[in-house]
Amino acid sequence: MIFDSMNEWLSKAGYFSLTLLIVTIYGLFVGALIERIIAKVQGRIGIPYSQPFINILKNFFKRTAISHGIMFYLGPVFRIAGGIGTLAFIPVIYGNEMFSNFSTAGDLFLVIYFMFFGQLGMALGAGESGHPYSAIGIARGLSQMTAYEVPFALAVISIVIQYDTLSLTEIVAAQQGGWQNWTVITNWVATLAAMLALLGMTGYSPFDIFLAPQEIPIGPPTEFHSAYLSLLQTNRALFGATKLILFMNLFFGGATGWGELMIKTFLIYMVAIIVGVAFPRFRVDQAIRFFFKIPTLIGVMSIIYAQMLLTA
Amino acid sequence: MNMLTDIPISLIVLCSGLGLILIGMWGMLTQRNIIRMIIGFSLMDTGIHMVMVSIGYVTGGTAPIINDAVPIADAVNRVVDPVPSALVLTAIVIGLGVTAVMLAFAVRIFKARNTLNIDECTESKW
Amino acid sequence: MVTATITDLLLHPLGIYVLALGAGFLIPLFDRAHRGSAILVFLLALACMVGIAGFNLFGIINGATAIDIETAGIKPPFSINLRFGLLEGGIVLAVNTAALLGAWHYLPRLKEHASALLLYLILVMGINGMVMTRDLFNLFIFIEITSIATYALIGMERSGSVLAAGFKYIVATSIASAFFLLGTIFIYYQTGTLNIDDIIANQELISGPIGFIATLFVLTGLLIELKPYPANGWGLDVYETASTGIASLISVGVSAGMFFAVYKLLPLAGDFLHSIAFIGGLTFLFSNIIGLKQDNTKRLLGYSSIGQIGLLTLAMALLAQLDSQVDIQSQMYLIVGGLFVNHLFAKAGLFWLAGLVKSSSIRGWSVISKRRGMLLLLGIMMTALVGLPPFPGFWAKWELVMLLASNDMFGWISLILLGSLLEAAYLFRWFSYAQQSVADDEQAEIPVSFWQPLPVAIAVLLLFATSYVMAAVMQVASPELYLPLVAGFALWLIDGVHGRYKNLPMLVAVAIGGYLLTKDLDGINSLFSYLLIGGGLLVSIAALYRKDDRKGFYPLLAVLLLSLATLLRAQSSLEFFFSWELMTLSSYLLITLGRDGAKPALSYLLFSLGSAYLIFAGFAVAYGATGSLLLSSLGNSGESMTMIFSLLAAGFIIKMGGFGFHIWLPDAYAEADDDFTALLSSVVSKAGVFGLVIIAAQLGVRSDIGLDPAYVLGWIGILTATFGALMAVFQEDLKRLLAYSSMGQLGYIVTGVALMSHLGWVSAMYMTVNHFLFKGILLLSAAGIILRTNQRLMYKMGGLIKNMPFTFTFTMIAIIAMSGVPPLTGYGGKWMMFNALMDKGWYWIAALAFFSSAIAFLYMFRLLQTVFLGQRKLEHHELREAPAILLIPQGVMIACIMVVSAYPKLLLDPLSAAIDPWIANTLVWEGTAMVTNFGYWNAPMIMGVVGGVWMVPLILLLLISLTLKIQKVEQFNIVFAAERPRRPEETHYAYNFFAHYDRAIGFLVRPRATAFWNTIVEWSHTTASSLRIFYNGNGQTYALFVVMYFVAMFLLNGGLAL
Amino acid sequence: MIKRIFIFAMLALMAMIFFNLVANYTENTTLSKLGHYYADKGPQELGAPNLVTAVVVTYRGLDTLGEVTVLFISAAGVGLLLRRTRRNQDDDKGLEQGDRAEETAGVHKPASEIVETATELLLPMVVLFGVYVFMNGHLSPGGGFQGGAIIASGTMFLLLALPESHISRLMIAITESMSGFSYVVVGVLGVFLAGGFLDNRIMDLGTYGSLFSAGAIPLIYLFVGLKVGFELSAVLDRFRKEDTGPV
Amino acid sequence: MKNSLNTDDTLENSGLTEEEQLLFSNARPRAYEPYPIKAVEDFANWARANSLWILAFGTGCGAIELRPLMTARFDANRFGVAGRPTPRQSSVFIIGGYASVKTLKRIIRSYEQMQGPKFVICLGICPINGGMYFDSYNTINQFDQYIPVDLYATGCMPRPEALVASIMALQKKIKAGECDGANRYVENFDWYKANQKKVIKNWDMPDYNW
Repeated sequence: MIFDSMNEWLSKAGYFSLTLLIVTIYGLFVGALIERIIAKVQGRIGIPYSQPFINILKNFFKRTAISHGIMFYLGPVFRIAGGIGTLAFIPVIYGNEMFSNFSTAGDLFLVIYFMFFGQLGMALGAGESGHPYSAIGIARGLSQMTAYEVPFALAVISIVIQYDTLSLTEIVAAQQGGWQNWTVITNWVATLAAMLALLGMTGYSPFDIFLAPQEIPIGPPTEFHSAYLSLLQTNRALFGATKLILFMNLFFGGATGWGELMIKTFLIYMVAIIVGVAFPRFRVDQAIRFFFKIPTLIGVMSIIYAQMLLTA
Repeated sequence: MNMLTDIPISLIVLCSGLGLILIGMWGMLTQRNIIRMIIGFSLMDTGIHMVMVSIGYVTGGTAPIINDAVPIADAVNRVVDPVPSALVLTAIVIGLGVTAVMLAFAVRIFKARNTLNIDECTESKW
Repeated sequence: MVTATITDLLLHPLGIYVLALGAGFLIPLFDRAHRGSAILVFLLALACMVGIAGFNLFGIINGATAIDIETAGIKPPFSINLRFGLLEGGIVLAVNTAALLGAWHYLPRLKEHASALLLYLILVMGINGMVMTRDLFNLFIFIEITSIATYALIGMERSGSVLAAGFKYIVATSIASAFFLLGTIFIYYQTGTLNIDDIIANQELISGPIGFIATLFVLTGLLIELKPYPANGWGLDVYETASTGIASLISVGVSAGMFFAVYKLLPLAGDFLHSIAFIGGLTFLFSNIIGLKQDNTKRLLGYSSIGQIGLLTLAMALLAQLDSQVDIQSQMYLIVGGLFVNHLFAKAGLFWLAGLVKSSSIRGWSVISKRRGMLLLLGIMMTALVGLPPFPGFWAKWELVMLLASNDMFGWISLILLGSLLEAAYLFRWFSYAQQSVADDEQAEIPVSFWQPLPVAIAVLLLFATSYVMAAVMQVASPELYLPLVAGFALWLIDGVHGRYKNLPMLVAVAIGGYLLTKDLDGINSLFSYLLIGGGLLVSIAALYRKDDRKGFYPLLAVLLLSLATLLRAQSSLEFFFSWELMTLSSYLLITLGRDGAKPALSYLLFSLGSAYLIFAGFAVAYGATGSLLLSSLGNSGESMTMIFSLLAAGFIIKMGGFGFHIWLPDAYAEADDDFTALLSSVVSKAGVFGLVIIAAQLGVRSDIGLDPAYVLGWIGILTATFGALMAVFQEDLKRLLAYSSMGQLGYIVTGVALMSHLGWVSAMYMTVNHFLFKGILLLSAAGIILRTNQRLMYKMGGLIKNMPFTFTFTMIAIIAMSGVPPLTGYGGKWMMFNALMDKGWYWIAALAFFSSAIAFLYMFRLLQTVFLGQRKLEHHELREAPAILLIPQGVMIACIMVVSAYPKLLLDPLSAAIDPWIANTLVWEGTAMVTNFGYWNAPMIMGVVGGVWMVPLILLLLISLTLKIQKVEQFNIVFAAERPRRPEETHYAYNFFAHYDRAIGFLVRPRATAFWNTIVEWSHTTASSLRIFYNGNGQTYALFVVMYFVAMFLLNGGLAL
Repeated sequence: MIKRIFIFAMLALMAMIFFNLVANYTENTTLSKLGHYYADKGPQELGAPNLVTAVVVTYRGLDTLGEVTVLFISAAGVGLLLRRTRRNQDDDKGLEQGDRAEETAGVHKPASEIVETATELLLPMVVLFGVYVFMNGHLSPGGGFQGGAIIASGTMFLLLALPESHISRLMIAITESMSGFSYVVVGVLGVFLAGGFLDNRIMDLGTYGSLFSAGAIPLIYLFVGLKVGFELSAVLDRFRKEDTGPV
Repeated sequence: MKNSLNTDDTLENSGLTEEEQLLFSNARPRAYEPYPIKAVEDFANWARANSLWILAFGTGCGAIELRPLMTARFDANRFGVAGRPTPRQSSVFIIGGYASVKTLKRIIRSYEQMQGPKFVICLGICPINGGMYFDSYNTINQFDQYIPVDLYATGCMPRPEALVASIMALQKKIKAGECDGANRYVENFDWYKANQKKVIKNWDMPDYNW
């Protein structure tokens, strides 16, 4: 589909900016909320809700910065562009033209591949910082990514078989009409595989080795600070939320309104959090092997399951 | 007595010739001494010549030379086949030539290695 | 005859004998008078023998009838007669020419003794006699003349080993001639005649046990002289020890005479033909296997000789078996003659070279690495011997295999191909030793004057000439087909010029030649012509960055690129195969020019030849099924389609480095010259894709039975992609990493082709173009990096972004494109392929494709990180950017990537149009978006959105930067746990980058394929050892084998039933 | 031992094959096609009463030429193999000056007087007989080879009786070469003057049964006889010389 | 991209070998100015005060007191305090008690690598006068001779409560715009360096660790 007038482009861009704003704020807010919940579990009060916002502002207000080179400078830009772009290709609210963003540019496949964009850019930026820990962190992160990508890909193939489409809008549409139509019910095997992959994607324990503050000070962003860091932090919230929205669309029937979206994504997030607070950290090779075992097996079964659904 | 005369003369030569070939081969294959091998070869060669001669024999024939005993007109019925005789002549000379060269080799081998044992001439192999 | 004049006599074939004998008898006298005059007489006589043979053969070719020479003024069969026909003339001319050239080589030794001169002369005459005589007993005499002369010449050397070998030779051959004589006399006993024609005419008289045994005696006697396995140890010993002058004559001349003697008697062979074929095949295969384990130069040549004669015997016997079915006389001439001439000149030339080099082991041949001319001769003769184009052996093997195929003799075909492959293995192993240059002081120059290798050079020229004649006879000698060679030759003439600008004439030649060759093409071929020729030229421009002379590089490059062009325009499988082999050969030689190129090039060549032979077999099956050589008739092959498809596809897959057959690829890519690696990966590998597409179009699409192989192909492709990527992850060497990456990317393409759907093919072709673009960029960047750093190990680099910003940028864009991240081109290919896979229901392959593209991120990032990012080494601080001439082609390709990324329709429309004739178009466009059954892809829009979302944070950051004091810092200004880095080497995390990945799933990529192929090598060596236990060096054992050979023939042919 | 058993088995099998030949052999009762032709036409065509000679010299003249060649090259070969080169002398240390005196004095005991005398008496007769045999080859049993061999036996006599006797190499070489060459020339003349190569009818067939008849056969036999005789002598001579090396 | 040789802007880095000079920046640190608009500066200070990221670098025995800060009992998270493993992202450096010469070197490095504005809190007596180790050859007696200090929390050791109190005091100070230690360090850079180099003998690092 082509936009024949500048106007339409601009209005699209405007609506998307709104989506972006909401999702970013929501992402930051959920981050704080989760922190507070964890604090409650630990018997603490925890950070104020405003803390993530203050942190970002503080970093913007830093008065000095250094640069290791052009890629170091552009790394955070790539990173957040990846986040924004991913969101741009996902229809956020079902049935709402306003919030369907630029999803006409590409399908689910585009979203999945575009997720790499930011990671690659960030990796380049971190790489130029010349810090060995950054490189180690990236090496670990990328390795882990290849591992969780397997069950996720299998789950995606499974639901593509199931719904016979790659279009996110159509996948959500197929899940409308009550919770019993959600993928999590109709194709629970695929959902299970994908949720296990989500654990790896969110980077919480037990799959947080690539950040590992205790051994390789927070990994890739070790050298990033000031304004760079605030971009990264913004992206972390935004991108996290975007992934949740993607999962919601794929497996949990999407959302017809912002409220539904927030509740659903929060609950999906909670899965990762609960697992995260309950389990210790895997070594990276253990993590990789883990993903290649049970989640992959479940993913394989999900494809068989989808084929059975199709023939049934 | 009867049996013996029934056996054609050429068959006896043929058998002897073939036997000689076998003996010659035996010599070539088992005797370690190069000179003895050459003797084996000569025996084999001679055996072949005997076989050739025997093949040319025609029952009751005589030497293929036309003289008083063998008139031209009757030559066809009286003489043995001249062809094997001619061939054997050639074969003998060739055998001689080969034997000469073999002996020359034997001389040289003895000079070069001070032995005539074929088992010690195995340096080129595989 | 009564009115004959002296001139007539001298030009008559009889003159050969008169001259040889007359001169032979008189040489001792001349020698007494003056040694020089004896030599002169000797050479004159030989030259006249060549002249007479040539003159008469010329006459026969121009329509004169075969010349029958009668003696004694009596008609045969009552007198001996000789015949000089087409075949006899050819062989005599060839043998005499070889003998003359050999005399040149051998003269320094020959002229020491007048006897040697006359022996040589009479030896040659004896061979002529063996060829021409039509009398069985006379044949025996000529055999003996030849043999005795040979014995004496062998004995001329005085060392103990030569004498021992000579004696073994005498013993064995004398037993063989005893057999022959016995057989002759019994045949005479039964037929009453000695004239061969008469015997054949009265064949029915040879009957009963005596007839059987007599025939067997005669045939075995001759066959043993051809040194069949295992009764050939005596021959090998002589080859090994005798001087090369006589060894070459035994190998080519004496064997030729014996061979032709067998040929003459073939009509008598009847039921024995099977055994003869079997013996020939066995000898060919086994001696080539044993050759693998041989290091002694001359003995190696001996094995090769015996193998070649075995092949000739096999071909002759098989053709004779077919003789009753069809009239194949002309093919017989072509095949046997071609193989014969090929063997004759190539083997003789190799022996002569061996005589000049005087290195007993092939490992010592590096002494000629500096003598480019001799190396060239060596290479050419090996090429000819293996049967690669454009030499006679190639045409002959082609004809032979096609003929066998049309008679369903596939077992023999595989034997011939296997044997040829083995032969190539040991010959080119030798060549690779010869190429290894040694330090100047290590080995002295070999004292060879300009004139000494001249006979070898003439032999080579004769090979070329024969080849052209054969091609003309086969009606394939179009100038187009030979254009690559001609261009290569022309460029070779100016190769002596110093400097890099030799590249320019090469580019011009390829551009013009390529245009002429490909201008008429359409469809897929046309598309590939843009890619292969245009792309090839683009990448070749970069070759200008090398300032050294690069002897041989540009001519070979021209041959390679133009042979790609001829490949594209090939109409028949013969043309295709010709070009294919030419391409293989030229690329092999180009790889050998690389730093440590010899060894990897050898494995490249062997795998390529293996693949070529599979393709050959495939074409053969197709010819057997359709009776046509046209590529377009492949589709009519009916039931054999699956077979043909599998064979051809396997061939192309090997050439592309498919899973399991990939072990040649990294080494070859890594060790080739850097700019040539770019060409190999980005352009030459596409030849395999082209082949695959062609056969898929001809076979895969048309048939339903083609589906199963296609599915297998799809799996092979995706496994290649996955394992290629996995192995790339663990590489430390920049070029090896890119090599494995190349392998992986080609795997996707294979899968795309295997899909046999429109979308699948479009995706495959689209990826092909893309792969050209980004692999070209990456490898040219690598060339620049290696040029500057003088280093291939990535962990020894780092931080080069500061020195080489352009190279970095190009590499980065190429990597983003390759990784499939939107918005650049890679995404489109992956998207289309994924859709096509889902469409086809190949879900598992789709999943693996996902996985492998994820793995690809690992090595791609690693490449950027360890080379360009991280810590810069101290010694790299002063490096400059890569030369502009390297960057320009990259820039062009970057521009292409950008355009295609934004408007893929520009590329997809022609691709789709080219595929339309084969598969109905299923592409649906909605505006700029492509729509499939599953999803949609709007490339311009993606480009716009990504550009937009990228600009927003950038502007934001720039604004903030205005208020900040950003300090540019140096590489050690990093947080280092409150310490300071000491050395860049310690601080650059680069070595064993994915150690953890290795711990996790590294077990998948343990070099099993390498181990497998090593086992194969080991196994063949073990086989070779056990096959050669018969050659224990004992003369009596050899003699025993000769006897056993006869007995075995007797038993095998049912002798017990008599 | 295994090898010996193997050899025995092989020879046994060979014997079995030979037995097959013998068992199926029947003696000829008539001449073969060729034999018949030669016996029938030979005397008229060639004028040689000795059919074997006719076959040897003319019908299968090429064989004979080859045969002569074989002998020639084996003599040359033996000469080549047993030659004394400077290199060879270096090998044979202790024989610094390879002079004839030592060679001939060598290890041979001089022959007894009886033998010497007998040789002196018989030698001319032996040679004469040899000449007779080859000159009458076309009439009676015998021929060039036989005659040549007889002449060579004379040489053998000489060498046994007078080991020191010196045979002129030059003479041998000239005779050898010239007789061989002449044979070829005679053969070639056949092309011009008669039916073909080696045709004996270049000269008048003469009176049937007389000495100078049967065309060129006596001439050819002359050359062959000389050549064979001298070649065999040369071979003997060469072996003798070589045999005097150090032991 | 070499730094210019202007002596005003560059440092000598005489502690480094010639080779190493290539690898470290020799730029002289520069002071930063507050935002020209007062309200913006105040807002920025508020944000800075409420997001105090402490460098997780325990320099002395007092570091043990930092740990309880994050526990349920004290929960410094409430005040926007968080630990940061890298100086680049930290804004507060808590000197945990006595500093030996060896540690001082690391403290200087880490401090210089933090981005301004940055704050230093000293724990205990030792940074003030050496405390019970005052006569050791190896103890820094007067810490603010080497690094500008914003706040002292005295005692031996001060309890976590005291630490919380000092953080709150620091927040107040920041909000008031009184914490300009980073700028002071830049302005008196040569003095600080001279002091540092006086005690640190093996000065194998650049003069300013960017």
